[in-house]
Amino acid sequence: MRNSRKAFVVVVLVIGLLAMVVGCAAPSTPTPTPTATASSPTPTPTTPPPGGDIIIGCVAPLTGDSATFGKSTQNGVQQALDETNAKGGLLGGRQLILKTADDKSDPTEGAAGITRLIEQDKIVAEIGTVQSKVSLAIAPILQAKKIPMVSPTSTNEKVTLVGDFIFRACFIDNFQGTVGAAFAYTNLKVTKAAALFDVGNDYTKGLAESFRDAFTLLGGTIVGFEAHPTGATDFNAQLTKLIAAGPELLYLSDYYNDVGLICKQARALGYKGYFLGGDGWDSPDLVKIGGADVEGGFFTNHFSKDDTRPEVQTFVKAYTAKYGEAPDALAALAYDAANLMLDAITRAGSTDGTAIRDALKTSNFKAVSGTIKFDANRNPIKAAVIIEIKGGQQAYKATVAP
Amino acid sequence: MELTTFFQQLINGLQLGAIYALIALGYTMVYGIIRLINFAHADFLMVGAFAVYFFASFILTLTNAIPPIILFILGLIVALVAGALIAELSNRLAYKPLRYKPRLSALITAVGVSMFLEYFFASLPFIGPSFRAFPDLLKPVSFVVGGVYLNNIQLLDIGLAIVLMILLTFIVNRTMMGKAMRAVSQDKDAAKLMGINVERTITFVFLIGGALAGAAGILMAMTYPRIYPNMGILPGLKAFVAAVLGGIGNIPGAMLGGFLLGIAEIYATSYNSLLGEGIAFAILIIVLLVRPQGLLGEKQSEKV
Amino acid sequence: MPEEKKVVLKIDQMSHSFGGLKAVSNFNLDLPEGVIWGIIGPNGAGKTTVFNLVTGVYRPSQGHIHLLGEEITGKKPFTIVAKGAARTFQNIRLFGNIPVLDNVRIGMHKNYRPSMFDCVIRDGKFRRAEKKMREESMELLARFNLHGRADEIAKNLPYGEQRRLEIARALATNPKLLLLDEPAAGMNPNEVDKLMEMVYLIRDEFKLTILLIEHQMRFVMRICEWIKVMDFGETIAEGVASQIQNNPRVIEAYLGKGVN
Amino acid sequence: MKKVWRNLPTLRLLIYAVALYILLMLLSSGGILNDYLMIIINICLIYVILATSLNLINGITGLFSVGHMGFAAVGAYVAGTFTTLVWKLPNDGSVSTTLLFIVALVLGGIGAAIVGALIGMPALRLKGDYLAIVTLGFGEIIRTIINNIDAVGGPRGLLGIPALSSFTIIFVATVVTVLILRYLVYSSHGRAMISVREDATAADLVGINTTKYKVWAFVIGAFFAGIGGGLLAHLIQLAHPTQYGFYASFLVLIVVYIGGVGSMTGSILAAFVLTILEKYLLPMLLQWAGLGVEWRMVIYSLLLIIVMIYRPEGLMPREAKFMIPEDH
Repeated sequence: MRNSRKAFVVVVLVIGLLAMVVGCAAPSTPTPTPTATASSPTPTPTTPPPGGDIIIGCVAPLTGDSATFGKSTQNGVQQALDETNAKGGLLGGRQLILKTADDKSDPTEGAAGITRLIEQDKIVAEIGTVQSKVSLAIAPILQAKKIPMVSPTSTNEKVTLVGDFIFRACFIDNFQGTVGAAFAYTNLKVTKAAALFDVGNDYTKGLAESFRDAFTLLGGTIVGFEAHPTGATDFNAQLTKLIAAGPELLYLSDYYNDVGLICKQARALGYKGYFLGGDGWDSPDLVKIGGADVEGGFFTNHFSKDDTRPEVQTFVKAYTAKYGEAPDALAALAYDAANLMLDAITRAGSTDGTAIRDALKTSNFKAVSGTIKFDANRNPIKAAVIIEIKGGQQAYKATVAP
Repeated sequence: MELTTFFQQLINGLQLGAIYALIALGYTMVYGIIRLINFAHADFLMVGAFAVYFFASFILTLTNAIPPIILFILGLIVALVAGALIAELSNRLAYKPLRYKPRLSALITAVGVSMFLEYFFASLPFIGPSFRAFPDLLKPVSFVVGGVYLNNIQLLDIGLAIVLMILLTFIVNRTMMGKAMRAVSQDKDAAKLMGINVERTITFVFLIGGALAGAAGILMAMTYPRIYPNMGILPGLKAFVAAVLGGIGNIPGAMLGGFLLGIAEIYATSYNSLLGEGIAFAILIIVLLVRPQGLLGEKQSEKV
Repeated sequence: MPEEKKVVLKIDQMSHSFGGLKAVSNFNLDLPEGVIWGIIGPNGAGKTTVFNLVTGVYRPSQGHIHLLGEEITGKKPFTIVAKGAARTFQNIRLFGNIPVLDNVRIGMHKNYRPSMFDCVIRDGKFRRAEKKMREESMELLARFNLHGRADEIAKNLPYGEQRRLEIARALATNPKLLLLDEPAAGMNPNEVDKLMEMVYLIRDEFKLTILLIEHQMRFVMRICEWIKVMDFGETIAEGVASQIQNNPRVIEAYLGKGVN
Repeated sequence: MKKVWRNLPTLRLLIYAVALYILLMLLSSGGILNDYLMIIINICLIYVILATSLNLINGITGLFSVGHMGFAAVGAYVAGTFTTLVWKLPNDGSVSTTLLFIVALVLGGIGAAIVGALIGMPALRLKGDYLAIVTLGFGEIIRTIINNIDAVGGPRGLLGIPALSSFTIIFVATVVTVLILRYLVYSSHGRAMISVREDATAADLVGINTTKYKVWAFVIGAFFAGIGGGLLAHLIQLAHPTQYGFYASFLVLIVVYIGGVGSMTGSILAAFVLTILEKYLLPMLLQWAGLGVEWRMVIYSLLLIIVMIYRPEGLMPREAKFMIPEDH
């Protein structure tokens, strides 16, 4: 009897506690009813923050398998905010504050995290998140609340189709594969290629598929198309099979950490041909893990660190100084996504979501990854570059316009 | 499948199997004695790998003049010690208080220890979640035999797995400590009455199990030179499956299960890489349905 | 001429071996209704194996078993229970962590079976079944002087009460044949006497036929109307108590061969 | 009056539930419980469904399943596919969306139950750790299969699921699940399942068809896990294979064992405590302490170990009175 009471009392107490804490934390902000239908004319929020700090949200996978990508993303956003703050902030000196939430690469966590940022921290804009599956879970929430979001790296086409408040800073799935295929066929004069990708990761799968399709369309032959499970370390089975089919080029759409191992194992199995991949390669750790075996590999990217444009040089220098390592593609894209958002806030002249959205739509921003404009589906229109690994460094090879 | 490809895949399978077998040995060892599925075992492996990483990086910043073989042996010692220490620490702090409690609470604690180690390492500023390149302790040397590519690290993996299994079998079957271990595994209380120091025996088991994890850690890091806090999860899971496949608690069984799973996975993957993992699990299920006690496990006939 | 009694359990030429070891060979039995018979023999003679074969725990490698005229050889244990054979165990096997009442009610489950759906919607069928089950269980517990213990956790009962509860649970299945595996194990002479009374009582009250295995000679010799003696899986003798007591093979089996 | 109160636990349970519902609704519409807290409460409730249904398999029947999220995945995908397909049809408003959603959930549950029956089969031959590994393997196989079906999105996940999981529906589903499981456990069928846990051989020998009950435990447990999965998918509007891996299954297992294995009250309590701790209290605490969010799971796992050491039987090893029906 006593036990039963206790149980119930505990549950009620916990909930009561929650209510109290929230009551204190958010005293007098009238919350708009969450079930506001889209058809009713939505009044512009009546409470534009009376000056003070501007809160920017960032949901990212900070723990779990993709934590390192989340970390880079967070660093990139922080870098952008710090630079702007150092220049005196936005909208007449208001400072930018970054609030992060960990999504653990789990859509459910992402949904909880973004609502926390919206409700508790009152973010005016969201930069994130890394993976499309999580972005797809948080995008509807932001759309309903009319808070703009720029995802740095979610490549799935569906993400920005959720609504007109959702933007992205990266290419969509098929662009890089197409560029890679064209480069392989016309520049490297390769006719037989094979691909290896992560079956559990939609980004790498999408890239590999678009490479396959584009390469075949150009007249090349795909002699092998193999998958590996997420988190695998041993790729010998797939590589042995692929190499036996005699490809002149291996398309590796994975992230740098897998690519390093794959290249090593492929060379150990006697493979002599080219390696080609996507922006997942862009990390100083690629060469550390893959060593001499990634030498001569090519990948498509958003920008080259050799690029003399001031945006690139300042960013690379400042980031390296701050975090002790050169930025990878995720950091660069997060930096761009944040700067796109800050630029839009400046142009909108307010922190009102709808105004920021409208400003974002007309972006024409000189970002690290090129000058970014958005198309009708809020995808960036920008060029890709081809990078070669030469002497353990990234070397600019070519630019491919969309 | 061509013959060279077939043999190449066999070598690939043996290499992967050796890694699984090494991890499975530690799983089975601890399970055999205290019936605990020590989920944290895979993380002891990670701790061992990181210990060697920091050790080797430190040595290599001092001097490049150390012969690789010496560096490897020193690294192996560091791995063994680090693995043993973290295993015993977990035993002391987390498992010992639950020794005579329901078996499954110890299991959940093991899951907790596993999560803790992973997240803790990923949160530590000087480790973090990122992937690190593991330095080459031994220079990789490849050679070709009849069209099949081999390398020294593969041979080291396979050789060390077999040596450690033999050593372990010897310890368990031929030494006083082994006798004590077998007694404890049969009946803790009876063993105590026979004058066996049960806690000391269990400590010994954890030290050995942890050292094995450390050994697996350094070998895995050398074979797949990329380390990160979650590196143990997937191979750990597979190794656990291998241990069960061989008959959990049975040392040669762990070895056999490891190699079989490795080979099965490689051939399944080369047959269809999309389903490779699923096929490996399906094989496991079928084997267990035919032999519920695992391949080398003893049939537990129930006394009525 | 005595009245021809119905045979409850009929075993013909039953054999079973574990690996190469013959645990039971050529076992025969015609158990008439209403009797109390016993099987004795030294440790490892195969007595419990006979029980396990009859109740379907093992499948005999040879021979046939009929329960109330129906073949049950190789049937699953729960079907054999449904056909009217119940048993207890040498080392008491209660459902230790649940109340005494539930132990008995589980035994009764096979007699009253409202569907899962009935249970979930708590309809009349369910309520009637539960009511009857509870009443009958309490009655049964009262029979064994355990009604005061109905809500206690089974494993907390003292040894003697656990033994009684096990018998009660077996009786809950409403059997015709009761197999008792060493019911007097661990009891003092006083308790054994009480047990004996109880065995007679339940035999008459529940119209049972009883087959028991026992180590305690005193108990067996006094209670069993007919005794079979087993050694190394073979039946080496059978008869009434006095015949058994003087049978040289039996003495040999228990005491070993003399020096001479 | 007091006597009636004590003797009618079901009424009590329902009153508690209704009171909780009204309280939460009031707090929510009053703006005190914002969307963030509501989503956490929704997740808590879904965890209650997942944990109590796993408890039927592991706690009541004494089997050892560690692939529970595999069932949830089937439920999520079946229900999600159904609603996404139906939502593409023209709807003149004549069919209630709630009704359609219930149909979808039940279909998802049935799909999961069928898979549960398949997985229950090996349970007949395997015990303990061996059974665990097989359920784990099955869970991974389910995930691999989903990953390879492009019709449901493969690794991209099943997208565009309508947002149908309102707080009310989740709450009602949770209460119904708990009521059904509770009525089942406290019936002769439930006792039969418990006898399998206590001593399967002895159960067999008092006339319990242990085979049947092992499979039923999996079927029923899987059914409700499927419902939980369906609710989750319609809450976050997508279903993704990575949500249903072995790691996710472990999290449900943790809820069951922290709560107290075999105790439905424990599962309910732990589902709330752990979810609120992980998703609300810890992030807040860390923010207050100025630590990075990555430390959340470090503290969480540490607490897990500490709770297990000091309460190895779980927080609520015994069933609360209001969880035991009056007619038991």
